Amino acid sequence: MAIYIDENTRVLVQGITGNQGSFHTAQMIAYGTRVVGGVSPGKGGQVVEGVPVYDTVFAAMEAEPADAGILFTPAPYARDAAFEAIAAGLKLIALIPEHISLHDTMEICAYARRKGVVVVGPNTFGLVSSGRCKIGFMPNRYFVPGPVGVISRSGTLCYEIVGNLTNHGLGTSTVVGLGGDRVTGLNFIDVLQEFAGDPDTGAVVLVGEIGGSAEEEAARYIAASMNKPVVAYVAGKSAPPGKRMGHAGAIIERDRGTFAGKIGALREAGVKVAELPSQIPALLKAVL
Amino acid sequence: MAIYIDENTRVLVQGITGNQGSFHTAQMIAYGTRVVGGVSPGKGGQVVEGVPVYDTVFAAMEAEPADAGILFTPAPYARDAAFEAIAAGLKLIALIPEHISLHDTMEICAYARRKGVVVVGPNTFGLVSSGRCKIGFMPNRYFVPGPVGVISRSGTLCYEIVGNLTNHGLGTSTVVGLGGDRVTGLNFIDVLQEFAGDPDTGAVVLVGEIGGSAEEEAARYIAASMNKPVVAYVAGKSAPPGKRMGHAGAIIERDRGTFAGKIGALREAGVKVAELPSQIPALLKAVL
Amino acid sequence: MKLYEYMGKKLLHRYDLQIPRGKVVETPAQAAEAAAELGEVVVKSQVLAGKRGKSGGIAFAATPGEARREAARILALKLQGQAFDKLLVEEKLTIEQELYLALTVDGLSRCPVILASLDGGMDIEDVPAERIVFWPVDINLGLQPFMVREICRRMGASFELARQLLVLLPGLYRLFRDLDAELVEINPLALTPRGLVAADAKITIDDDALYRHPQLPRIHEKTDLELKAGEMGLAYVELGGEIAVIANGAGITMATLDMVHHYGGTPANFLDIGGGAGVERTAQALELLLETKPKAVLINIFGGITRCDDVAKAFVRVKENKGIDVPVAVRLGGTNETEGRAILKKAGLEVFLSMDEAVRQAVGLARERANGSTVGSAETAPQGE
Amino acid sequence: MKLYEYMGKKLLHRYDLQIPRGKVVETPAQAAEAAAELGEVVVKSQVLAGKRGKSGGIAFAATPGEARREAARILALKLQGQAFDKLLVEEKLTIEQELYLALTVDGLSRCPVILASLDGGMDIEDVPAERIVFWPVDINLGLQPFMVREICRRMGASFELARQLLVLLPGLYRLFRDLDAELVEINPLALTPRGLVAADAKITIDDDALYRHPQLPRIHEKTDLELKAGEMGLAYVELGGEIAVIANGAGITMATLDMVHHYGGTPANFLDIGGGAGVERTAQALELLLETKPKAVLINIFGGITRCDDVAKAFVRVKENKGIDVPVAVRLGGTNETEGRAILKKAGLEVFLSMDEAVRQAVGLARERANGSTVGSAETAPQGE
Repeated sequence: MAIYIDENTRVLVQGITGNQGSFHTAQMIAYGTRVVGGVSPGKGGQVVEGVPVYDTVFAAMEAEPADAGILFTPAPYARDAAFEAIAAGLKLIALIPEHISLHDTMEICAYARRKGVVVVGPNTFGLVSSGRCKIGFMPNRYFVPGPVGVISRSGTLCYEIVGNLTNHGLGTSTVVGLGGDRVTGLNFIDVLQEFAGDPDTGAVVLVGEIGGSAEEEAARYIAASMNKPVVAYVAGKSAPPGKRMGHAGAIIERDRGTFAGKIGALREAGVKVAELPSQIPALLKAVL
Repeated sequence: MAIYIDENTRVLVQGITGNQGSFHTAQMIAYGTRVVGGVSPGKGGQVVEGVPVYDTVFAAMEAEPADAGILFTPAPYARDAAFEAIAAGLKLIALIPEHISLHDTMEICAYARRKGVVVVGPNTFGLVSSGRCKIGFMPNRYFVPGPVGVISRSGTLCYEIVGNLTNHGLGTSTVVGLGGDRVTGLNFIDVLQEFAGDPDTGAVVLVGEIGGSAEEEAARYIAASMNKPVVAYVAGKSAPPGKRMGHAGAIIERDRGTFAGKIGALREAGVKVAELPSQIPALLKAVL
Repeated sequence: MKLYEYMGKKLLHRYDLQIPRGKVVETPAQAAEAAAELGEVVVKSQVLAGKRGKSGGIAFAATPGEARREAARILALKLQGQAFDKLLVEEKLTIEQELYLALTVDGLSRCPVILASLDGGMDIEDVPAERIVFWPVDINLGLQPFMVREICRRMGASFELARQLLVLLPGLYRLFRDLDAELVEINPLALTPRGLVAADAKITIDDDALYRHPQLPRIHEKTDLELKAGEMGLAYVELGGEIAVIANGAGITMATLDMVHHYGGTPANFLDIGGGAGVERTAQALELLLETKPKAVLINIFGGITRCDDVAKAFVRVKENKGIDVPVAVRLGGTNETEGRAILKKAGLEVFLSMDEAVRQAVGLARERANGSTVGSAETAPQGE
Repeated sequence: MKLYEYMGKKLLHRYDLQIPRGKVVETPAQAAEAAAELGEVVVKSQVLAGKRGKSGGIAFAATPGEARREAARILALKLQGQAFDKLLVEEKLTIEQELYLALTVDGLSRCPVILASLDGGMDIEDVPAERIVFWPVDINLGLQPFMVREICRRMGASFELARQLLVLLPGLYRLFRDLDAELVEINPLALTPRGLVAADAKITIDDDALYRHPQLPRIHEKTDLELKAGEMGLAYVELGGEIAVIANGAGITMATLDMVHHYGGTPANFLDIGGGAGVERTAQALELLLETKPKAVLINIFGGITRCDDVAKAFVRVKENKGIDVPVAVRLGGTNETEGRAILKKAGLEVFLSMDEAVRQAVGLARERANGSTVGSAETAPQGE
């Protein structure tokens, strides 16, 4: 069993004719992902990396229904593309672009929730069901099957950590990039719940950052409900204070958002916290 | 078993301090309806017909949760009141006012659908589970328990018909006023589906009107799926042609909307059609 | 509320749609003047009736002189019984293709719906359904670019047409939502050398939303009597028969008319006093009907939110203040019917319990009256049940 | 992008909120002039730093002379290191009560959220949570009147306050949505004899939405170097340490800084070249860092969307074009890492596979450099694994 996606997931690539879109379509196919179609308005009829291109998502779905989508369109067009994917019936969409405006993201999330669609990102590397299906742009070779579920707010840091796991003979079940923006479709808790019910996952690595209160919320959930060991790393111990949203940010976050607060909350919830990314494999081996 | 509402339904009256609101609150209570609260902004703390009044629906729900609401507010404020009822967690709302704008009604219906709330009306007399619960302003005494389910687009014409039934010893299970507007929350099919699964209902009376295509849609459903006899009356045989929505109306309705078309579709679906309201009891007795 | 073509076009223009260059005129001389400025023109009667073209209400004119003659001819017309005093004189467009575009409200899906076709023009109603794209718009989302792209694909629009519609349709949708329209219809939407131009405009605003659009003009399609009734909050339509009908609720009023026909009579009107009419409104309704000099009056009230005693009181007030010299048949049922009957009984009027009986009585009374008899007036009550 | 108070107030005014009468000035003389017109005034530094009041950046003045003196004093200040050149001179309000009102984006509920309290003013962060109403707004519905009524009830607002907030809050929400705000905060929202007045205004616009708001001013809080980096599409923050750091991705960049600290070094900067940086952008990033004269450079790339060969090519280009005379430690992993390593090897640079090793190396190089040694420059590659 896998969570979110597996070897049967049919994937549609929005923005397939762009540089990123075409390059990573090839990479995904190389990984084994079933890419069934691509969309690029005005370029219907073309073929990219062996994949047929359509003018609209509806046209693509008429030709061959897809389950999940990945979006490589420039940020200003991402809202419309995401709306289209949701309206046309995709059940999961990975929003790759950086710099999608906050209000656009809020609108995408609201529409997706209404239609029961899972949104990964925005500003994410995507997600991968190791050895089965990759929807994203992470480097293929580090994502080999194994018992570790990974959830990360950051991209490259996640590769770093998964690369370390691989070097230590630890494979991954599913790796989910939540995305680095202030508002994202999935949060730690959503994915932790999925991992809790996934027999393929024996332990979870949570890769956090300073800012926001996602790690504290995750800690609360772990303390109350998580049935599997969790190892965490939080980046930003020495980072300069980020921009705060006036008093409002302070009121919402109260004492959360700091490095110390996050580490404290996670430790209190029974999470093993690594001080360096390189310590994670050892911590995992102790609990698996 | 009853559909939509029953003797346990806790009812909230929005606009309870107005003339209509207070009068019909008393009438509903006299019928046996469990009216648990009323709402009238700025008048919280008052008591109307023995019912406590609150400033907001949220305040009323905190004091005593309600299941269903009835709305007597003036049309320009109906959208906001309906939104509030939906947001605060009511599961069914009867929109009594006439002249709610079409766009407001569309917005109410969209929000209600999103939240899984049943909207009766607008421009309706409400609905009644005979002998159990009345949410509306129809005259109490005609609505006595019995095997006939009634669905009507018109109000007074429905009383007329139910009154005839009562005079002929035929009671009603549930009577639903769809409302007389071009857009309504419930349509014939929604209620027919409920009646199909309601052991208390032996036959259904459908009271239609010229205009729109609700009767034709109902006929299609009846032909395909209805498991109980249906008797219909359609008003407007001699009415002057109503205003048409340009060619667009003609394109949408095609050959539907006319008296002859509706009668034809209903007859073809096996529905017994009455020429006068007074013929309905005899037609019903033949099928019950 | 339907808007005249020239008003509709002004609104389209405000929402960034192209419209033909043109002038609203009221005399043949002004039409000639406009034509002198515009070149070859089309002269269009500004009337709310349909089929203007087929009824001679639209004409082309190559010269100012021709424009003057056509304007004079058209201004002398009555189209479907409607007089009008304005003409729209517009440049004649060079039309490459006629599209059809409309936004209206779909009762079935309970949301705005876009209708679009490449086969616009006079015969749009005969275009097969599969050539007309029908797209319900999720009102929470509004009209999004992806919808327009998909509509264009389904229409079979060219890339260039799609490019124009991607700008035009969202503007049209904004107009529809901003102004609480029931209908915005452009037929034809003309493809010309300078792009898509709205060659006609049918816009209907929801009467129930007019209160929030004080800036819009107020247009009345009604007769004076209907107008007066409307001001009183009454839904009134003249029908030209013998029996004046008052009922409460559109459905039962229609059913009453149907029944009058069924029993061999002809209704003079449709008059729905609506839900919860009090003494005042009911009395006004009755007075209004009496002004039309019917052969008989039929009152059919089944009270819910309307109270029978209010209706009875209204009858008594009108009778005392103005007198009622036509025969009246009354049916009262529902809320406070006992009180209502008592009041009318005291006023010397018998009241029926059944609608069928009251209608039969009214038809009989009207026939007697038509035959010169005065039996059955309000003064000499008919025998009820 | 944070807006200065006076800009925020101008926007509030456009959305129908009341703001104090006032003038933006740049000299003490202008301040005196404004005070002569306004009467008793408050003089406020227009700077983006917080705690202006506590740092002396705000002063009351009863007379024009006092306003001149205070303006002169304030204009000479630097607040939290930020210079400024404008003052806002405003009428002193008669304040009966101080409310707090804010609209921001809540990551947890993924929607706009209203924060409102009757206990506004300087100490809002100390007000207990139960005295501050937190109301997430369903973005599909927008801010509806019922929400404002319920917020008012929960705040404990009087009927009169609620009446004002029913007008004010929807305007604020429209501003928030229309302008893609991340934050609109009014503290205090002052209750005065002429109603609620925004006595302060903190508005932050989402940088990622600025492209659709060309009419808004552009305000930069950054140093020249940060500004230059921003123009290149690089996320750059000066930190003042010895080791210049380039990495790709905010998370791994932070982790790299953490690790530099962990191994006893100090980072000179945070520089995230972002996802998918090509040769050009990476080269610019490197040149930018070299300008800051660090003791060592640490390049930590784990390629996904970024390709290691592009990074390597960028290094070679900079080395060939400008020369690199500081020691460099490089780690490359991920997409096209083999190609990248080969290129750097050819350029005489050894590449680490592990982040820990590269960081330790960089810390060592910087220490040697600080000690006057030149060992470990790009020319003489360190021993990698």
